[in-house]
Amino acid sequence: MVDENADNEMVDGTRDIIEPPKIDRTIMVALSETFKDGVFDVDVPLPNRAVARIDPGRVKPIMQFLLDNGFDHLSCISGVDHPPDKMEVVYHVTSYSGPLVIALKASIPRDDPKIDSLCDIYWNANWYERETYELFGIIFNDCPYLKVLLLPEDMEGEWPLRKDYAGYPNPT
Amino acid sequence: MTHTTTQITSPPKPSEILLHLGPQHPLQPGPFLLDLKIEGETIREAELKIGYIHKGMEKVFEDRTYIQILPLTDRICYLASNSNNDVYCRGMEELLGIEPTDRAKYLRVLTNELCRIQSHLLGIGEYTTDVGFLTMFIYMVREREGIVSLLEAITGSRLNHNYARFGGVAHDLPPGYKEMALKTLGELKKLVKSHDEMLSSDSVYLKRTKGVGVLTASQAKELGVAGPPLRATGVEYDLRRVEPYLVYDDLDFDVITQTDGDVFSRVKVRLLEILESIYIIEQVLDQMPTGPYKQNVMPYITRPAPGEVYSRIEDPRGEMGMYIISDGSDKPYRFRIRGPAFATAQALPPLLVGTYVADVAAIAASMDSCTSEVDR
Amino acid sequence: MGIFVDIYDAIMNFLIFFFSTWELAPWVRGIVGGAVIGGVFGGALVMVYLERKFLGDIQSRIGPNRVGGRFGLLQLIADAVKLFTKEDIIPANADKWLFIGAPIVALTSGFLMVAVIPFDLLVIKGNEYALAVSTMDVSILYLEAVSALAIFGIFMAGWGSGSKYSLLAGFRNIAKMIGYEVPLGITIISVAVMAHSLDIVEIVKAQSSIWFIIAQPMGFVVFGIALLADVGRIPFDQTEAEEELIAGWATEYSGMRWGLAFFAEYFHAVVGAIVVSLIFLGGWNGLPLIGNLWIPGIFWVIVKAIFVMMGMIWVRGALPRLRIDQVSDIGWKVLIPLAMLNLVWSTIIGLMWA
Amino acid sequence: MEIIDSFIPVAVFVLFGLVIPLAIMFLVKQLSPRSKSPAKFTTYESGSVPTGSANIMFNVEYYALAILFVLFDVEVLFLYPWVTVYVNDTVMNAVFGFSTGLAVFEMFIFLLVVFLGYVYAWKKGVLQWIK
Repeated sequence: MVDENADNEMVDGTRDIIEPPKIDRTIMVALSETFKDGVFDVDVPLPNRAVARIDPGRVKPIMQFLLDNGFDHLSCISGVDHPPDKMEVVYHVTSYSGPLVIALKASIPRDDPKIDSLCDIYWNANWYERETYELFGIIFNDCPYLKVLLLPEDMEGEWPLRKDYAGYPNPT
Repeated sequence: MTHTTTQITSPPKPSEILLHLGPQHPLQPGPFLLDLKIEGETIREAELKIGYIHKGMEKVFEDRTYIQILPLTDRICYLASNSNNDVYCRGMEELLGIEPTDRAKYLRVLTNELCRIQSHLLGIGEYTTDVGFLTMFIYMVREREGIVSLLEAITGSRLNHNYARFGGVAHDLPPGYKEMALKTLGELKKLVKSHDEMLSSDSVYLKRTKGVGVLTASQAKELGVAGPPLRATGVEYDLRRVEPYLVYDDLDFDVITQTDGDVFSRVKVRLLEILESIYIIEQVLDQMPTGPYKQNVMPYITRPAPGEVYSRIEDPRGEMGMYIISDGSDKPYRFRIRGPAFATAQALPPLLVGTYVADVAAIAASMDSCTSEVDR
Repeated sequence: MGIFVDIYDAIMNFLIFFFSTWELAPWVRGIVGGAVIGGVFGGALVMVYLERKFLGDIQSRIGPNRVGGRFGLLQLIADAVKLFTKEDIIPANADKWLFIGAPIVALTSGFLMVAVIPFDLLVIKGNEYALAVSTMDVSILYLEAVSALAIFGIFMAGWGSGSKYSLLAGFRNIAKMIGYEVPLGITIISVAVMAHSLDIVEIVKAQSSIWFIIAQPMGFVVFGIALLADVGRIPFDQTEAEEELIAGWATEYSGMRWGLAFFAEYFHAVVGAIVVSLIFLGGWNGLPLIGNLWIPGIFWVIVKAIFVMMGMIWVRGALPRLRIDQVSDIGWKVLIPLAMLNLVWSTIIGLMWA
Repeated sequence: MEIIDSFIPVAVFVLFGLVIPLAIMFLVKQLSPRSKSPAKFTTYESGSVPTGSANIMFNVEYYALAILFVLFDVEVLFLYPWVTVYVNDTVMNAVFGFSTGLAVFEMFIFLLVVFLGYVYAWKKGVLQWIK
């Protein structure tokens, strides 16, 4: 580990020489301590995987905390539909220096699915959020270009990956 | 990096033109639309529009049984079909609580690495033809034939291999495979070395590739790319090393990195990774244990317990992840595919801003994005 | 071998006698000289075939092998039939006359170049007759002038097509050529300096003892690179870079109209190869030290031109394409100083010879 | 032979250049099929519908290069007549009273001046492709 980082610093001279944070499961303890009522149901099913539920209103500070603690790679954002009353946004956050993948789940109401955008924190959240938006209708506040990405433009408003989607054309 | 670099924000000035590259353009591996606002030969703004071959795989998978999904994972990206099989099967094995046999693990490593070699060969070939070097493309495709034949000998098919199974693999090795593979790979090693030499000494090629489309390590991390484009910046991030799956723990290999992060380095990483994969395969063929190649019990109607799994693999293009949620039925409740090409495609427009029109082909091809997988 | 030379000379004697006594000789010479156009056209066909086969060998593939037997000899005929029977489309927002005129200009430029190319020098009763459609004192200057017409052809196509790719290609062409016409001109002067004449016949005659490639190798390199740029072949085919601009200036051309433009390109390449063989490789002078070996001079010219063509194809197989700013850089920052240096060098050598 | 004699074949070749392509195109018109559809007559832009006109005000980013090109070409034009006479003492002496060495020397001076201008242009960054 140490050697690898030394190499990296030689490569990119502009980076500050800071010992990168240790990527292990203690982050989950730190996370639940820092955000007392924001993170709950912490579970570590496998050595490399950790799962937790988070308060959808506090997703941005939680992600900022993770980024500051070395989890610099947002792997994926997925939407999950749980009819009749809620939806989940699942964030898979990991790091470029360790194997731990943290899955954070934010439950939001199904009739008003809104959550803050992560584009300011993780640059690559943009497309994942757009994809989740067009497939589930989850609105990401402040996402810079929240419009359809994969679907044809006239399919906006269809939300095809919702469980009650009956097929195109299905005006909702 | 700001998000404005991914969009065309204003209409073109009188001296600028809005040029559409796509959905049918010779540089593209598959259909996508790259809108460029150019002034003279310089790109001012770029925007990537995808979705021309959106197949709705995530929705389709929710309506298929677990076994039926398996062949469809091939079709996510035909150049990485073994990796996709493997990542899906490992996810399912986790959900089902079974473990592949030892021999199956080695066989999967073998096919994964062969798959990586043929994908890299085609990636480099496509890349070289995009800088106008048709000769190298044809050489690369010629070399790829041998590898595809090796894969065919194991899996029975040349493109969509569909080899991994829950708890094992589909077939055992054919007799005499080791000698055949070592012969082909030995020749390939020599050829790749000579191609590497050719590319590293061709002055016109160097002019076209050195210092073009440069990503620094911190930029690459910010853009969220993985795989060869990231390793070309010097970051030693390879899931085979970071999160050793199958038997990569027992194998000796180096994570290939380059330092410049430019187009040349990305291609160089792929070339050297081919050699490294050959080295891995030689070890695999040596160490392969005897024994069954699959579990005896093969559940045709698979009903995993409710739960969820996120399994990932080092694809030829980077980090391939599958997020499977099971509700206890024979079909997945939610199936999410996190493709590496999706991440690299997203990182393409910021790289293009400020470069020349002629470099679009070089940069886009050096990211080795697979449109089929981007659109899924 | 001697008998062939005799027959050849007899035919040529007859022709020269025939022309020199006819009152309308220049006109008739022009019309009969159309055969030379046909000959160079055949050369272009040979080059296309050679390119497919030889490039195929370089790239370890076979090339055409179905139409016309094992060697695909009739592939070109099949292509021509295809081109003749394809629909001709002029885009709606193209500038129609520019669009139609462009291939004509490019092709005419090639034809005009052929007019002054001497293929052999016949000595009959002490008089020297150059085997050329037209002889003039300033043929090399004329050659350079009419070859530059093709640039207009390409720009007309680029601008007139009304397509953005074509437009970019047209501008690239201009940017490229203003960088390469100058070294081309200067190297031609350095050749003329050694021959003390602007007549190609004189230039070839001056090489009877030593080829100019040996006397000024740097000039040959500069001329070769500039010629590659002039005929727009890899690594200088930015104007029709497939992966960037689809087909560049030819994007909107279809069917035989594209075929004409395509042949104009190969026509230029063939004429370029002949010019190289004339002004650097000794033309009809055979090999140095060995001499003509009783082979008529015209065959030497053709053989040398074929070697130059193979060189062009080889370069195409071995190199990627340069970027347009690098092309401009090479032209202005490398070739022009080298060409000027070569001019000084050849002037000094020329003085020493004189 | 008069000069005009040299150019009569050239004029014939110009006629060839006009007639052959037109004749070929006429032949093609007889042979080729025709089917009109509006989409066929759009310009090709990789399968997208073109936006905006292609005939734009192009930034002439190599304007200075073009001027420099004209200068160099004029220089080359000066050299053309010079190559035929620089060794021929009689002509040079009769017209200018120069000997060979002097003509060469003068042309070198001329080349040097041009070269200095070229170096100046290079240093000023004119030869740089504008990004």
